[in-house]
Amino acid sequence: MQKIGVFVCWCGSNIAATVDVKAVAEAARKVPGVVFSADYQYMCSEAGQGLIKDAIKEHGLTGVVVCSCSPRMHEATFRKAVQAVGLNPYMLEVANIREQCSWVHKDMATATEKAIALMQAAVAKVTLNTPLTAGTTPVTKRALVIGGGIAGMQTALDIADAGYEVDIVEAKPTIGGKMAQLDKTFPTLDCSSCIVTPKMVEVGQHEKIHIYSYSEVTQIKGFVGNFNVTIKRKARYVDEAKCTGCGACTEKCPSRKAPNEFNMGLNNRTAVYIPFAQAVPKVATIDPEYCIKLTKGKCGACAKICEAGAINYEAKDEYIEVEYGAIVAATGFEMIDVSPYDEYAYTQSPDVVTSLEYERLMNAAGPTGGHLLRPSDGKEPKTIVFIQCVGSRESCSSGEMRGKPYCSKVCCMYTAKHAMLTKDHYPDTDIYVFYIDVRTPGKNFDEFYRRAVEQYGVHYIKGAVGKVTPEGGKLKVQASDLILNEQLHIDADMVVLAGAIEPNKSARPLATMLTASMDTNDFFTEAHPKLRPVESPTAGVFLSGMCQGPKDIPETVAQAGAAASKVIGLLAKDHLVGNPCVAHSDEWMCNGCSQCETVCPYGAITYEEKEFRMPDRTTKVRRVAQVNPAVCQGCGACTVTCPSGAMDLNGFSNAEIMAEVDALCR
Amino acid sequence: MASTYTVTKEQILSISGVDPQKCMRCGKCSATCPSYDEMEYHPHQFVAMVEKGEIEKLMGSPSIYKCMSCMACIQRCPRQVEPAKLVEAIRLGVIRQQERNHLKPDDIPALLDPELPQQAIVSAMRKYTK
Amino acid sequence: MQMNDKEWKPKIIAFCCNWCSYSGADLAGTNRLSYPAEVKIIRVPCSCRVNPMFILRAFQQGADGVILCGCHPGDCHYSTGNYHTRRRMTLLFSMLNYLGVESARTRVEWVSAAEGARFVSVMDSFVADITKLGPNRRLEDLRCKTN
Amino acid sequence: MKYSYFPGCTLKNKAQELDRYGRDAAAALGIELEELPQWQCCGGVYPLSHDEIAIKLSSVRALAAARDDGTALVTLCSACHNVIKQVNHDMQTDDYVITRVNNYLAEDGIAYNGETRVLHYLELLRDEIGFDEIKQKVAMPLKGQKIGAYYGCLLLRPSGVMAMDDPEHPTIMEDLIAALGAQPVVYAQRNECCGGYLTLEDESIPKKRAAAILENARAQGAETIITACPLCYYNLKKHADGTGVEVKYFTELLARALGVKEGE
Repeated sequence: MQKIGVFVCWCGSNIAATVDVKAVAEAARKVPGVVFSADYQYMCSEAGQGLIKDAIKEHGLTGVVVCSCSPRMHEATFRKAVQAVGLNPYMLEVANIREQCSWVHKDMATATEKAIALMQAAVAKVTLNTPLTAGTTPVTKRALVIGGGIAGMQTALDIADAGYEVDIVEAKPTIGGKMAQLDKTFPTLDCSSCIVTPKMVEVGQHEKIHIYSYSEVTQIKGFVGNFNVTIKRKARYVDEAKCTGCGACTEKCPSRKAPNEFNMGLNNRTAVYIPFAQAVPKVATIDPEYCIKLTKGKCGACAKICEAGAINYEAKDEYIEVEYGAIVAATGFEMIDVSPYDEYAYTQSPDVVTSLEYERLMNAAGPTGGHLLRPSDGKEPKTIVFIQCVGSRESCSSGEMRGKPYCSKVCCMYTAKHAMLTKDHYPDTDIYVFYIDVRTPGKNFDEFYRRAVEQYGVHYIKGAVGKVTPEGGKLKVQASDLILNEQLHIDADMVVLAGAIEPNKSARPLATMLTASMDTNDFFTEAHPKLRPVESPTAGVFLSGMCQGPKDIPETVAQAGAAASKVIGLLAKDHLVGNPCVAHSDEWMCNGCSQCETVCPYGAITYEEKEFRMPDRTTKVRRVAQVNPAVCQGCGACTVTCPSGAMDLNGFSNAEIMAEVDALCR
Repeated sequence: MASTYTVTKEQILSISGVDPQKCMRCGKCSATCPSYDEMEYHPHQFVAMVEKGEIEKLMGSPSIYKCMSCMACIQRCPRQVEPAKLVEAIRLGVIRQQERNHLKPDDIPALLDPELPQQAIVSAMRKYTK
Repeated sequence: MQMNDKEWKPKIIAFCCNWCSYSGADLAGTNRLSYPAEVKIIRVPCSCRVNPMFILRAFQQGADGVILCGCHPGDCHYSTGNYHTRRRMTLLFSMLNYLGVESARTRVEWVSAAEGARFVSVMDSFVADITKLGPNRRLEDLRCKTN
Repeated sequence: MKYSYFPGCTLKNKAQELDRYGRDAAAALGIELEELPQWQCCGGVYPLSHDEIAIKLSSVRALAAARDDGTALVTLCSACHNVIKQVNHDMQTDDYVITRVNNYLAEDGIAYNGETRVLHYLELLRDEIGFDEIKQKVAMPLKGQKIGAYYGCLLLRPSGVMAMDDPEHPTIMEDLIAALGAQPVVYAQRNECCGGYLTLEDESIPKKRAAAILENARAQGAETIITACPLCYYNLKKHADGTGVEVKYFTELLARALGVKEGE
């Protein structure tokens, strides 16, 4: 039998002016189980808390109800107080008789009556409460960052600077990501590689950062603080430890027809290659698809020239397992395949290029050495048409959708950049930009776009391009001008497509491994769109950069830092104290249906085959739900979904809530 | 050629099955329309004007007989608005009225080229007459 | 059990999620906005914690109306809890309707932590609806009554 | 392999070549095309309005007849194909149309719910016979010929319903051209409208369209362009003089390559 004490707070006159606190205390004494009640001016004060502590000791109270302000104000205060004298903090309930009673009602009789009802409900609940203990789990003080673009690099640097070990897993042979491919950045027009390559070097040299390049995450087990991750280190056929990055092998390699990914396939590279001069780690990789030795068994030119003896044709994929406390997804983006938009003739003419290809065509380290030459005949283009929103902002109402329903956010700005850079180098070029809306929210962004129009004379046309017809060395562009209400026909030399941004293809399988939720576009979902924008709803998983949604470089860097600070906050703890108000399953009642697993937004529920000793002394193996208390956030979705009533929630159990219902209906 | 009978916006929406509010004003329909220069009102204007309720203006315009029903605007519209269906609905709004056939069987012989396929005549009759 | 119509006051249970609606109710108090005292709030972590059983129990115990408040769709603290709520309650309400419980006796409303005034207007209108309907005897189990 | 065949009005009249070569080629490929015993004009154009029901009845009758025969329905004329395929789609998905059409046809004892498979002759070649198989059967390869496919609008749009090929980057006719031993020429205007039935009232529009299409085909190196549509054929051929581009039905080239074209 519980011995319950009820403490009614006056809150000065805040409660006492409207609620007859003495009557509430009096009424409490009549409630079965209540052995003590008192009222006091300020329960939250030292003296008030002392009153509660003394009563617990004196009367051996097993449960406490405080009738006071909202539990959102002082529940924690009172829990601490009762804990100080040895009572479990979850044996305390607060009846909210201020915000939800005295402050919203005027008539004393009515308010007192309601306060009594709320007190009775709280007593009913606390009678059924059981002591709860929050579990603790140790934290592995090492973070994993998946993706080595600007987002991943910044997150890794910030975590490492705080003194924690960080591993970066990057699928490509080098870190640097898309930013390393860009020519200039908006709105400042500073050189992209001038700012990103020093970052790459910093990451490469940081004593706390380890880079697993040319690697992939293949399995993730565990939970917040205690992840176990399997990393596949793809065979690069070059010993990273021995390779000095001298590049002699790349000069000797006779296989020269592999498309150069770094230049968007606009030129070729050798089968053994270093992606670009500033690659980190600066080691060669052999492309097994194009290597003559690996495909035909003959050659070996690279092994002969390599003084370091780094070439190893026998290399195999390796798998390593590493423990981490936190994981950051920084998987970045790709541009959609624009070939379904063949009304723009991308597959029909080499002079129709994507923005990223155009970026390489303007880059000094690109295939044309920075001279803007059109791919078909190597001539300078005189008229260039830029098409915005290729695949962005498309309706998702039918299954026939070619593109994406969202705005890709960066295209308006980089197109203005392309136009201005082109005009800078080739002032005679005629440039047309077809837009639906020009979207330039951001510091100095609209000014930047206006400069393209007003200073550079770029023709911005509100309208769309309907058809591009390659003919006689020209690209005949048919388009609408909605302001002049005309159909335009422009003979262009090049057409540049601002294709929509989409999450990297590796994000979806990664999300499945992480049990991190994603939206329908395969962007990672935040734990809260406003208040927890860099955390995944899955505890211990954080988001950095484009994998969460389209954003530009400064936003990416800001988010990368924010994600790092969340990781640091987690790794700084030796132990994680859980919320004890988590779900738990009655294994005997669980029928193994998996419905709870499906509704759980955190992946906290897993199923296990367990052996049960049956009443007839036989044993039986059954599949039952297991809740990981370190991952469960206590929402209770599973408790209602469970068809057999096996799932219940600590602190808000079915019995407790029903007791409140009963008390309030009395 | 003012219409003798009012056709409401609601009727046009119901005949066509089009929701002009889906339009984001990108102009792709008018960019892709092969008949653009023949039209007084262009595909994107059909969408905007129907939304605004300017049905009579459209009914009185020869533009409604210039659509080739090539479905380029339907195919390429990024928001699935299907402007050609509005052109068709407006045209039906006109020709479904008495004595308002755009083409009468009697007119046909004068237009006939000996090589003209039946398909052209049938299609035109479908498009232009009740 | 005979009650005078004038004296009769409805019994109303409001389930409020901890993150949005319960805070919204607190805000109503902080702003000293008034709503009928018949509304008694039970705090739950999320609207999706509310088992249809709780609502049936309330009616069985003599409640005249039950309202369930959660975060606005898309704003759920637990991402998707209120979507579950919305679907479950649609089913429950149609079942209650089938059993002859007037559909106005049950409601789901979204109230954010910033919407103290909205909490009040929702409660005002709900209490008015229930008062108009009168006592609910359809599901009340008289065996549950102690007196 | 046996199929029901819907030739359509034009193929019985002005486009007899399209039909005849199609039948001859099919026979050479071992395909039995059985003309529906009774068929009515498809109406020429699919009604874009939601409430037009009567126009769809003739298509449904043909579709129901093919179903009762237990065969897929093959069409050759692009216009007939477009109408019948779209009506079939309505009869599978649109309750408004299904109910009303079946109410009309109940008198004739017809009830139809989209059971028939509709194939264009080109799909028959690609999906039922296979271009590799056709390549084997080519007796007189069209070596050295540069041929552009002209799709027009009706074969491809709306792509969600027609589902024949990618609406912006189709390959079915190019693959056929290659199978016949010729060199396919891709040109952008191949899926732009020829001007269609506007030719009846105002010839200037198709003239402009044909010029753009023919010029583009020629500039990209095509000597011949092929089509499956009698109206495209008419509009293009009428304005092809002096462009250096020949306009032909695809069935004619097929028949010739298979060695079944009369007089060769």
